[in-house]
Formats: sequence, structure tokens, C-alpha cells
Amino acid sequence: MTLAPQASPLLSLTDIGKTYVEPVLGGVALQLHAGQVLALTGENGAGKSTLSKIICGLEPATTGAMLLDGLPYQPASRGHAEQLGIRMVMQELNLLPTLSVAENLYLNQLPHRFGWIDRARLERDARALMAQVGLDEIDPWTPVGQLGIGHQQMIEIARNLIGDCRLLVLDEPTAMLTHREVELLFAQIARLTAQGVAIIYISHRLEELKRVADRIAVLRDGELVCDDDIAGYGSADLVQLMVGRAADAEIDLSGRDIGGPLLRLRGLGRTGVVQPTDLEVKAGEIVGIAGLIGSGRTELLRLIFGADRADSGDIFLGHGDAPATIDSPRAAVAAGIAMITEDRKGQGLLLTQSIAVNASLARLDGVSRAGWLDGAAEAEVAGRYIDQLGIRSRNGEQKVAELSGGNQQKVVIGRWLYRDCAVMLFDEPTRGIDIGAKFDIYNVLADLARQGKGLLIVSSDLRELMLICDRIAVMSAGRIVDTFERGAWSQDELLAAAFSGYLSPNGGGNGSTGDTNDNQTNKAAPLAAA
Amino acid sequence: ADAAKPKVALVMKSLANEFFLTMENGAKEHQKAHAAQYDLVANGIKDEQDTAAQIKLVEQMIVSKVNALVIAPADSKALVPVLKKAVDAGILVVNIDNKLDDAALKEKGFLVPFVGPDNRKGAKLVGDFLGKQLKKGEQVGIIEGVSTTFNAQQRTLGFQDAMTAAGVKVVGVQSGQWEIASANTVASAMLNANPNITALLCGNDNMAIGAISAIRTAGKAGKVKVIGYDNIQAIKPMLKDGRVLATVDQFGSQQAVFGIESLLKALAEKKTQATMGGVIETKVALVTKP
Amino acid sequence: MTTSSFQRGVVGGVKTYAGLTGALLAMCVLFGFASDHFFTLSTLGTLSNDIPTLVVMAVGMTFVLIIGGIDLSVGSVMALAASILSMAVVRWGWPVWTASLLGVACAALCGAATGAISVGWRIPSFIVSLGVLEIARGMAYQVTNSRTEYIGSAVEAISAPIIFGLSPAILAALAIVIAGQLVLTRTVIGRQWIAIGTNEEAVRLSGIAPRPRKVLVYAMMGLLSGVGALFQVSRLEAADPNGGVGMELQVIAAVVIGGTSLMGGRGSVVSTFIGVLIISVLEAGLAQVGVSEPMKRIVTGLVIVAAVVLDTYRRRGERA
Amino acid sequence: MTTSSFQRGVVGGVKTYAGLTGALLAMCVLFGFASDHFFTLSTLGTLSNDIPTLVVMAVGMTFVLIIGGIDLSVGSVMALAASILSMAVVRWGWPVWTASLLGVACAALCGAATGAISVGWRIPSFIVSLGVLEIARGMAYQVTNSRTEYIGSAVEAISAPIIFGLSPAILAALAIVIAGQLVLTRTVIGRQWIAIGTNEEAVRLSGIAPRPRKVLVYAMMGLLSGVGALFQVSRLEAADPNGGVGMELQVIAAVVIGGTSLMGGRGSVVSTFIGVLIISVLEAGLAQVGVSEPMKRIVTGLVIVAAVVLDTYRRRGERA
Ligand SMILES: Nc1ncnc2c1ncn2[C@@H]1O[C@H](COP(=O)(O)OP(=O)(O)OP(=O)(O)O)[C@@H](O)[C@H]1O
Ligand SMILES: Nc1ncnc2c1ncn2[C@@H]1O[C@H](COP(=O)(O)OP(=O)(O)OP(=O)(O)O)[C@@H](O)[C@H]1O
Ligand SMILES: O[C@@H]1[C@H](O)[C@H](O)CO[C@H]1O
Ligand SMILES: [Mg+2]
Ligand SMILES: [Mg+2]
Repeated sequence: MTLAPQASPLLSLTDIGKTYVEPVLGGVALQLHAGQVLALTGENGAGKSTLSKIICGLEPATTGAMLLDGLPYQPASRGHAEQLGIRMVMQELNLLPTLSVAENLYLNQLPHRFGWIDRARLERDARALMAQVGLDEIDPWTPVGQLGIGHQQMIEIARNLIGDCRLLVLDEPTAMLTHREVELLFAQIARLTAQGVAIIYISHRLEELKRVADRIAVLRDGELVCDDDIAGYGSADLVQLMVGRAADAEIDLSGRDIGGPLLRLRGLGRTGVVQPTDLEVKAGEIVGIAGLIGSGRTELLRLIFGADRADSGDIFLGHGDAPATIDSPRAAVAAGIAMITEDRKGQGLLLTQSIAVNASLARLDGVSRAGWLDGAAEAEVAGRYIDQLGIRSRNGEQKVAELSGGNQQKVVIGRWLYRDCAVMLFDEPTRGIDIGAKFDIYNVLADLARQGKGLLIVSSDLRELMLICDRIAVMSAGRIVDTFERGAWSQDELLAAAFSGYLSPNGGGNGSTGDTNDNQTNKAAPLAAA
Repeated sequence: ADAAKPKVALVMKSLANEFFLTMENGAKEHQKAHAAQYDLVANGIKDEQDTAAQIKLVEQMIVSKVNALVIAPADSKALVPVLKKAVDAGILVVNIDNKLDDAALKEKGFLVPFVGPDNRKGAKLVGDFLGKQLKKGEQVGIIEGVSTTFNAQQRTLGFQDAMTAAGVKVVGVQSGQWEIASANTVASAMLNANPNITALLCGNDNMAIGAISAIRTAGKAGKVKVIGYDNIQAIKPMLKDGRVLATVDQFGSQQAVFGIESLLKALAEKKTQATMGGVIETKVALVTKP
Repeated sequence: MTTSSFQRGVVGGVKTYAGLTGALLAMCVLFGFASDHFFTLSTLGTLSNDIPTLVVMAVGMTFVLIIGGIDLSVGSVMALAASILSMAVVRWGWPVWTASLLGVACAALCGAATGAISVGWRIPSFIVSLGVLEIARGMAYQVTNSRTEYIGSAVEAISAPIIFGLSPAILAALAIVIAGQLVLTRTVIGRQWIAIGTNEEAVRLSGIAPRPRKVLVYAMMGLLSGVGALFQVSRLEAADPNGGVGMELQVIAAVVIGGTSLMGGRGSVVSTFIGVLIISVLEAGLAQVGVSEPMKRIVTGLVIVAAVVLDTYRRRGERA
Repeated sequence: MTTSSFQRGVVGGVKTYAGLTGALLAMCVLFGFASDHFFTLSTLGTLSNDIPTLVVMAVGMTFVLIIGGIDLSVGSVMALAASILSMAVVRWGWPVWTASLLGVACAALCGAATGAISVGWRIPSFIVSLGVLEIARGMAYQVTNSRTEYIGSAVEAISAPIIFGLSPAILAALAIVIAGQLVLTRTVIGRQWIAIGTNEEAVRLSGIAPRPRKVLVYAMMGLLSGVGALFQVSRLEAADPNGGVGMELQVIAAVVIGGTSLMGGRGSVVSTFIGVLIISVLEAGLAQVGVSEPMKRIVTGLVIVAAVVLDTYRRRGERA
């Protein structure tokens, strides 16, 4: 794409700063032209989301000024910004689970005649929009809460593609998306820029940035350290800019003894969601699960963890021949199984509580004596994981709601590192985590394996799985369709397997019919055959 | 305030009930007319049943160092201990409207004079008047006040006495909670369940109003007679057009005044609680015309 | 496609109401056995005369609960509106219809005040409406001088049967139920209310201002309490400043029995109506059977819990 | 680290309570001017004799609200416990202490039942406890045959001053406040309750079973209602089956005035205690001044709202 430097900028920022308790953003100056894609990256907590929120009217800036089309721009609310054509896909989901997909998409502009909702038009518009982003197989009247979180992310994106848009901010839109959706999103971005829409694209997947963006901006500790043409920047350069030093991009997977089996699944399944599945995780092993959105990866982990009831099959722990009864998360944890959920906001964190409270939640007896909490021990635990995982925060007393998305994710991981279980199930463990910290976490995972734990990792980022796993099982339409050993896989083969369930005539049990699940609210309800 | 002037406290039940309001007004007028002789603090609770709140009121009066106390107790027994405290604090106490329980007074070892009407007698009075207009074997229903109160119980007994005497059958006693709307619901149901009912005997006038509208809804206007108790303002038009046959006036405004006067007298004569004397029965009167 | 999803809606509807209607029918059958006179036209007439006030107030409460609020002041506000109305008629000699307008307007104002204070200062509506409960009750006493005010036949017409034994009051109440259900399910503002109750922050973030929309709901609640007062006054031909004491719990119970969530975001006006019927039939039936006061209370409690348990099973079944 | 965070805690504490304490003091000063006898030891003594029941029940309710529940049955359960206790003493001639145990145990059972039904069937605690409200009240009538049961001086001792004019009841109530605050802030179970109120699903997925822990809170609420009943009986020297009607709202008001969130996850027992004081001082002061009933209601309503508004401002200020 060619730039038009002589044209006046669409949006220009001067000296934008923001202070909460401490300054988090300072002296940011930026210019953005119509039709341009600006990639914005930086470490967790560098201030990317804060900057986006200021631009989109969600937070007022403490200092500085903005110009839109050369005129002073001071959005009072998100509604105000949207009227001026400035929109944003936020990092966290903000959907209404009980409302339908169509209603969520058009929430702030429901088509109506004299206040009466025009349902036919709503459905028509929703279908058209959903087709654009590859959600055509979903019924627009499905309550959003019944969809997997990946689909929800796509809906969150789609609702911001509606209407007049001049500047679109995408805050980590792909953290939960698999290959297929990412491609669809990129197609939409191309369509928009062709129409002259400017885009700010925030992501920690550096390889994506180069594909979509014209320019690159890097924030470090709230300051802009780079604002340049993206050509000529490699991943290593970006990392260097982000952290101020060359980060180590090495993972040391050595020194592990693969031991006996820790976890074995025999025909574990749940009608309509996960077909009977066999799987084994040995001590010291890192097993990945790949698959498309809605392929049942999350649901499989939930079955193992007892968060949902399986209606077929058994789980064996260790060498035992007797199946373990895991009918609740409590039983799972007691049996030495941990699960890091993909939905940190809904199912992981106590947002209004401190880091210390969140970190110790799964193992309160470690920070208490005879039922009495030991404040010092709690503080020590919080401090330990703040250091180990690099959680950017004032101290362990800071509320989790005040942390950046990536740092919140680290808190959830910290909780389970502290719980110290033999088998650990990770669902999208590096969701929203910056590239530097990702490698830290990979090394933590390797460490865990070295200690003889068995890890089962679901990720939508294939490269990540290929980097750290010994074995990758690929799920498609609720079934493990293939398993690849390290060295015997290629990205293309993995992708082909992920799609396979949806292509074969008798393959799919779910995903296409909009099965009524109820991921958020109805964990224990038994499911009849779909 | 004049140090020599005694302070009299009047503690009543629900001031949202016209009956007690009349009582309060009577007392206030009396005080105005005798402003040189005493000061008055009047208090009531929010509903008829909040015994605990009434006890707190008495305690506050003890704290406020009143010289004498007139009480219409929300509960005949539960108020006794706190009244004993008042007496021990040197306050003279007189009981009106609802009589304190003799056994409880005896257990606590003190006396409280009662100034008030005999509710059973009043109910019998109006019941007899109705009885004369009913034939033997006819069916009637009783709508009772809050069932746990002494005067509600007494009035029901009085009604029953009168009906037995008239040879009339009481087919149901249900509580209308002293209120229009509850009485309305209960009366409607009674009329549906016992289509032969020819009269409803209500423990107070509010409930009579509720009963009358139930009768109208049931399409029985004019066919079912109603009696009430209290002679409140709102009942007058109904007495006039005959929808209410009769009610009882228990002279609420006078009850408090009698209580106050007997206290002033005792204070003047420097009597003690023990030497104050027993029951002074106040009158009840049948009212058949507004 | 629209048809099919519409059909789904209808079938869903029947299913939705099956649990509650079942409970209601079961109760009727029981009372039918226990009392000879239960299945009579006059029981029906009495019932239809009894419920309009509760119905309209429960409709209002459904919306309040849906947006995640609560309004404890409704009983007092009703009493206040009734008091003002009757004062205007009796003391100032106003015609009934202007007096009614005044009463309803005052009630709407009370509701709006509850809403504005709670929304404006972000104070739980529970506590604000508890305050308004006290204030409105005090004002009702003040206005009537704590006396029951007799109005007489001037207002009678609203509760007098006009067609098939039904009064204008019950017909109006039914119309309000239908209108309420349509507003809730078919209009933009209805959707927005549900959305606000589900996740207010998300609504705000999508550029819709939740606060005026919330205040509107409380104002509507007040208005409907005023309408309820009008029905009540016309039924009793009198205004009792003590009327409606404790009514808030009865109203909320009806709504919650109808399946509306106290946590907001979910509810149905039609179910609320069934909830009102359950409560009213129970009350009428128990009084007809003439059980003792203690037993009345015990049975009422058991039925409330049982109805909701039954409904829960129905919902579980549906999901499976 | 511990010291500093403890100091932070203390300073935070003073700040936390500043808004409410301010409201309380302001009220005291006003009443001091309006009544000659307000600032006397006997006012204090009377107050301390008045509040134990409300205090212990409000402590229980604080926990119920923190886990995101509500219990409307507390007033009835208290009446039931009081009735049973007095029956045991008067009719069956039991010694006071075993009778008390029986009463408290029955109350705890009622609470546990509310909890078990609501948690087990996932029915809103609002509706379950409303049912239990009716049932317990009916049972209280049944047990006492709807008559107030006079016990006499056998139970008096619990409310008689023993030291500095304070009775065992108020001392016990204060001990329960302190214990409650410690349990809430310093123990594992307290932490888990707060967590459950904040995000129950997150707690479940952390391997902690929320449901038994929730039932425990309701059982505790019942138990404390039983203790409240004991205090009440000893003060009245009688058990009134009508006692505690409408008390649920008073208890919840005290807790919410104290800043505990109705949405769960946030609360403080000490603040609840201040909330109780605000309500009780208001009641006592108004009685001493002897204002008219309508004005009493209006003032009470205004103070409830004002106290919470004030507290909100304080909290805003703290944030900014
Ligand atoms: N409400 C708040 N109060 C206090 N601090 C806050 C608040 N919101 C954000 N912060 C702080 O501001 C800093 C910047 O956060 P921001 O969310 O902008 O980071 P980010 O660059 O988007 O990070 P990530 O990649 O993890 O999403 C963080 O240190 C965060 O803790
Ligand atoms: N309880 C349930 N009942 C019915 N269907 C369900 C249930 N839970 C999940 N599903 C459906 O099963 C499919 C698998 O969902 P799951 O969340 O496991 O997928 P995933 O591969 O992890 O994808 P995502 O990225 O969306 O999390 C989805 O179509 C989802 O809608
Ligand atoms: O005597 C009075 C009245 O009759 C009233 O209606 C209710 O309370 C009683 O105590
Ligand atoms: Mg961010
Ligand atoms: Mg998933």
C-alpha cells in the first residue's frame, strides 16, 4: 500500500498521557491517515489498550489533545466517538449472553419501526454480516452465551464492522482465533482499508503485524518508542524495541524424563459436543490439542476436569486400572488435576479482588494455619508470581480489574502454578500475553514438565503448539481426528486435519447445527442426543 | 420548662389507626386546656403488632424522665417487664384500651390501674342488636382483627355470645388483620364458600368497609348485613344508607384523657403506684345512626 | 426461516408457561375438591375483581427486576396515590378523572425519584426504595390525617362488571399485561432493558446510555402503582392510608414465581401474570376452605416454594 | 510487609468507617440539641439493651448478602425460635438453657433448610426464604396457639446489666460482631465466602465446592436468628408469635446502610454494626423528641437515603 504523506491526517494525537494511580501513558504523539493500517504492539501493560480507550471515548486522557480531520476531538463517550465514525473491538468480550447473536450484533442500532423491532430485517442484516466473517453456519437467534468463546470473539468483531466507520481499533482481535478466522478477518481489513478506513491493529502475534500493517508503533512503559514504516522490522527488532533488550527466544525443552502415564482417557465423551475420545498424557510430557473454533477442545478439557459431566467413557489416573470418579472440579483438583480456563474474566478471576487473593484461591491452605489466613504468606505468594511471571502491577494488593489483559492472564496462571498439580490442563494459556512474556511462560511450562508433570495444552496458535509440544492431537467436529508426534508434523498437515471433520460427509456432530449448548450457565445439564 | 410541671407520656399502638389518632387528639386537646398543669409527649408504633418497638418507646420515656405514663399496650404480657422498670424508676403508670395480663403483673409483683372499656361487652352490645334482626338458624361470619391481640379475641367472644343467644350459627371466623384490603379478600372468600351467609360481624370499622365492598362484588348488596366497631369517620356514610347496621363507640378520645386525669390526681395526692387503685371501666355505646 | 423461528417461539412459549400453569391448575383442582363452591362463577368474579391492582403493579415490578433493580416502595406509593386521589375527590371536590390523574402523576413522580436517586448516585435501589417506602407512607398519613377516607360510589364504576362479568379494571389490567409483554419482547427499548439487566457495563460500552432508560423503568413502576391505587380505591370505595403495607413482598413474590430473575436480564410479563394468579387463587382458596390462620401461612409458604421448584424441574427438562 | 499492610489496613479502616460514623455523629448531635435527655448514660444503657437482637441478626445477614444471597425469613424464624423456647420453659418446664439450645437449634435448622433448598435446586434465595417466612410464622402461631407466652424473670438475667451498665446480651452481641469481622477478613472460609459472592463459577473451577459453603451461611443466619430470639425473649420476658414482623427489611437495611453490597462479594461486619446503630439511634431519638408518626416515617426514610448518599460521597472521594 502506498502512503499519501501530503494528505492531512485523519487523526492526530499530541502529547497524550494518562495517569491512574501512577502514570501509565505519557507524551504519545501519533498521526493516522485514511486507509492506513497501524500496527501497535508492546509489552503487557505498556498502555496499548489505554491508548485505544482514549481514542474511542472510553477513558479521558489526562494530558494532550487529539485532532480529527484537523478539528479538536474530545469524545465524551463511546457513543459520541461512534457517531464520528470511530469504533473499537475491545480486548475483553462485552457481549450479552442471554441475547441472540443478531441482537448482540445490532444492539445499539436495532432496526425498528416506531420502536418496534423489525425482526425480519434484523435477521436479514445479521445473516449478511455473519456471512462476511464466516459465521454463516450459526443461527442468528442463538443466544450468544451458548457459543464458544472463539465464536463470541468473531461476533464482537463483526458488530464493529457495521455502519459508517472511519477508524477502527482492533485490540488483540486474534488472541483466541484460529487460522481460518484470522484469514477472514484479514479479508475484512483489506475491504475496509480499500474504502479508506484507517485501522489500528493491536496484537502480540508479531507475524500477523507484517501481513496487515503499513506502519508500526511500539509502546514501552507508556511511551512511544517507535513509529515507522513497518517494512524493515523483523520480529527480533520488535522484541528489542518492546523490552529494551534482546529477549531470549529460546526454549529449553531438554532434561525431561518421560515417565509413566499420568492421565488416560478411554472413550471420554459428551453427546453432541465431544465424541468418545482416547488420549494419554505421560509424566514430563507436553501434549497439545489443535483444532478450529468450536471443535470441542475446551469442552474436552472441561470433561476431564469435571466441570461438565461426561456421559460416556472413563478417566484413569496414573497406572491404576480403576477409573477415577471425577464428577466435579473439586474432585479433579483433589486428584491432582488443574485447569486454566480460556475465559479469564467469566470463569477465572475475581476481578474486584487483589492479585494476592486471586493467586492463592486454589490453595488457601498454603497461606493459612488452622483456618486462619496468614497475610505475610499471601503477600509472599503474590510477590513470587509477580516476579516469576512479570506481572506488571503496583504490588500484590492491586485489584485485578486494574491490570492489563495480559497481566490478568498471568495472574490466572500464577494461581495454578501455586496449586502445583500433577496434571495441568491449559486452555489458551498465552491468550493476550506479549511475545517476551510468552517465552517466559514456555520456559515455565518446560520447567513443569521437567518436574514430571503432564501438560495438556489447547491453543489456537499453531506455531505455539509446534514450538513446545511433544505431541499434538487435532480435534475436528468434536473428535480427535489425528495425532502427530514432534518432528512428524507440518503446519499444512495439522490444518488439513483440523478441517477434515467438517468436510467428510459423515464427520460432524456439532459446529454446524448450532446445538444448544449452554457453556456459561448450564454446566451440569445432561445433554440428549442432538 | 417549668420544673414543677409534671411530664406525662402517652404511648399508644398504631397512630395510623384512626382510633388511636382520636385518642391522641383527645389527649392533646386536654393538655392545651390544662397547659399550666402538665406537659405531654405522645408516641405510637408503626403497626399494631410491633411489640418490640413499643417497648423501646417505653424505655425512651424512662430515659426522658417523665413523671407519669399512659399506655395502650400492643401486647398484654410482653409489656409488663418494661413497665415494671418504669415503675421502679419512679414513674406512675396507667393502662388503657387493652388490659395488661393479671398473671404477668402478679409475677412481677406490682399493680397497674386499667382505664378502659370491656371489649367483650361492647361486641355483645352490637351483636345483640344484629341478633334481633336475624332469624334462628341463619348463618353469619366473623371477621376478626389481628388474632393475637386481646381485644380482637374479646370482641370475637362477644360476637359469639350474642349469636348463641340469638340462635344464629357462626360458620366461620377469619382474620382481616384490622385492615380494609385483607378483610375484603377474606369476606369475598367467605361469601363464596358459604352462599347462605346473611351477616358479617367485623371486629372494627375498617374491616367492615372491606366487607361491604366484598358483598357488592358478590352481587349481594342489601342481602348481607354488616356490623363494625370503633365508629370512625369513614363509616358514617354507610351507617346513613344502611349498608352498615351498627357500630360501637368506645370513646377513644376519652380513654386517654381519663388515664391522664387519674394520673394527675395521683401525682397531686402524692400517691404511689401501689396505692393508685384498680380498674376504671369506660363506657361503650351502640351507634346505629351517623 | 423467520416462520420456523417464530414457531419455535410459540412452542417455546407454551413450554415456558407449562410449569407454572401446571402448578396453578393443580391448585385449582385441589381447592375444587376441598370446597364445593370453588368452581363457581362467583369465585371467578371475585378473583377478577381482586387482582387488578396486584397485576398492574407486578407488571411494573417485572421490568424493575429485569433491569436488575428492586422497588420496595410500591405498597406505600400505592397508599399515597390512593390517599391523594381520595382527598382530591372528597375534600377539594375534584371530578374523579382529574383526581385520578393527580394520584397517578404523584405516584409516577415517586417512582421517578427512586430511580433518579438510585441511578444518579449509584446507590442500590433496595435502599433508596426502602427510604421512599417510609417517606411515602408518612406522606400518606399526613395527607389523610391518618384516617380512612370514604369516597363512595363516585369511583365504583371502574370495578363494576361491564361485560362477561369483567370490570373495566380487570380489562385494563389485562391490556397492560399484553402491552407489557409486547414492549418487553418486541420493542427496542424492551431489548435494551433486558440488555441492561444482563450486563449494564456492556450496554454502556456499546454506546447506549443505560441511566435514563433505568430511571424510566422506575417512573413506570410508580405510574403503575398509581393505576393500582385507582383500581384499589374503586374496589373498596375508600382509601386506607394503611393499605398496601407489606405489599412489596407480595408483588415481588408474584414476579419471581413467574420466573423473572432477581439478578436481572430475564423475565416475562405473561409469566408474572400467572404468578399473580397463583398467589391470588391460593389466598382465595384458603379463605374459602376456611383453614386456620397458622395453617394458611404454612400452606402459602409451601406453595410458593413448590411452585418455583416445579418450574425449575420444567426448565431443566426443557434443556435436556 | 505485614506491618505496612496492617497499617494500611488500619488507616483504610478508619477511612472506611468515616462516612458512616460521620452520619451517626451528626444524628447524635442533632438529637442532643432536640432532647435534654439524649446525652445521658441512660440513653446509652437503653440503646445497648435495645440492639443485641438486631445486631446479631444483621451480622448473619452480612454474610448472606456477601455470598450473593438474601434471607427474608429472619423475622419469622426469630419468632418461631422464641415461641419454641418459651413453650419449652413454660409448658414442658425445661431449664432455660436447654430450652434456649432447642430454640437456637430449630432456628439453625430453618436457615439450613432455606439454604439447602435454594442452593440444591438453584432457586433464588429470595423466594425460598419468602416461603420459609410464611411457614415459620405459621408454625410460631401454631406452637403458641397465637397467644403471647409470658415467661417471667427466669430469662431476665441475659438482659440485665452486669458491668458498666452492659448486659450479657450486648456483650455477647459485640463479641459476635468482632468474631464475625475476624472470620470474614482473616479466615479461609471468610475468604471463600467473599470469593463465592464475587464469582461463584471461578470459585468452583478453582476446585472449591461453593454449595456446602453457601448452605453453611444460611444455617449460620438461622442460628443467629435463634440467638437473637433468646435476647429478645429475655428482654420481653415473653415470646410474642407476632414478634419480628417486617424485621427482615430492618435487618437488611442496617446491613446495606453499612455498605455491604446486595450483589455479593463485598461487605464488612463492623460497618453493619454502625448501620444498626444508625437505625437504632434514629428510632430512639425520634421517640424522645416525640415527633408525630407521619413525620417519624418521613424522617426515617430521609435519613436512610441520606446516610447511604453520604457514604457514597466518601467512597468517591477516597477513589479520586
Ligand atoms: N483502572 C485502572 N486503574 C489503575 N491502573 C490501571 C487501570 N487500567 C489500566 N491500568 C494500568 O495501566 C497500564 C496499561 O494498561 P493497558 O491495559 O493499557 O495495557 P496493554 O498495553 O493493553 O497491555 P496488554 O497487552 O496486557 O493488554 C497497566 O499497568 C495497568 O495496570
Ligand atoms: N454444554 C454444551 N452443550 C452443547 N454444546 C456445547 C456445550 N459446550 C460446548 N458446546 C459446543 O461444542 C462445540 C465445542 O465448543 P468448545 O468451546 O469446546 O470449542 P473450542 O474448540 O474450544 O473452541 P473455542 O475457541 O470456541 O473455545 C461448540 O460448537 C460449542 O458451541
Ligand atoms: O381498640 C382498638 C381498635 O378497635 C382498632 O381498630 C384496632 O386496635 C384496637 O386496639
Ligand atoms: Mg490490552
Ligand atoms: Mg476453546
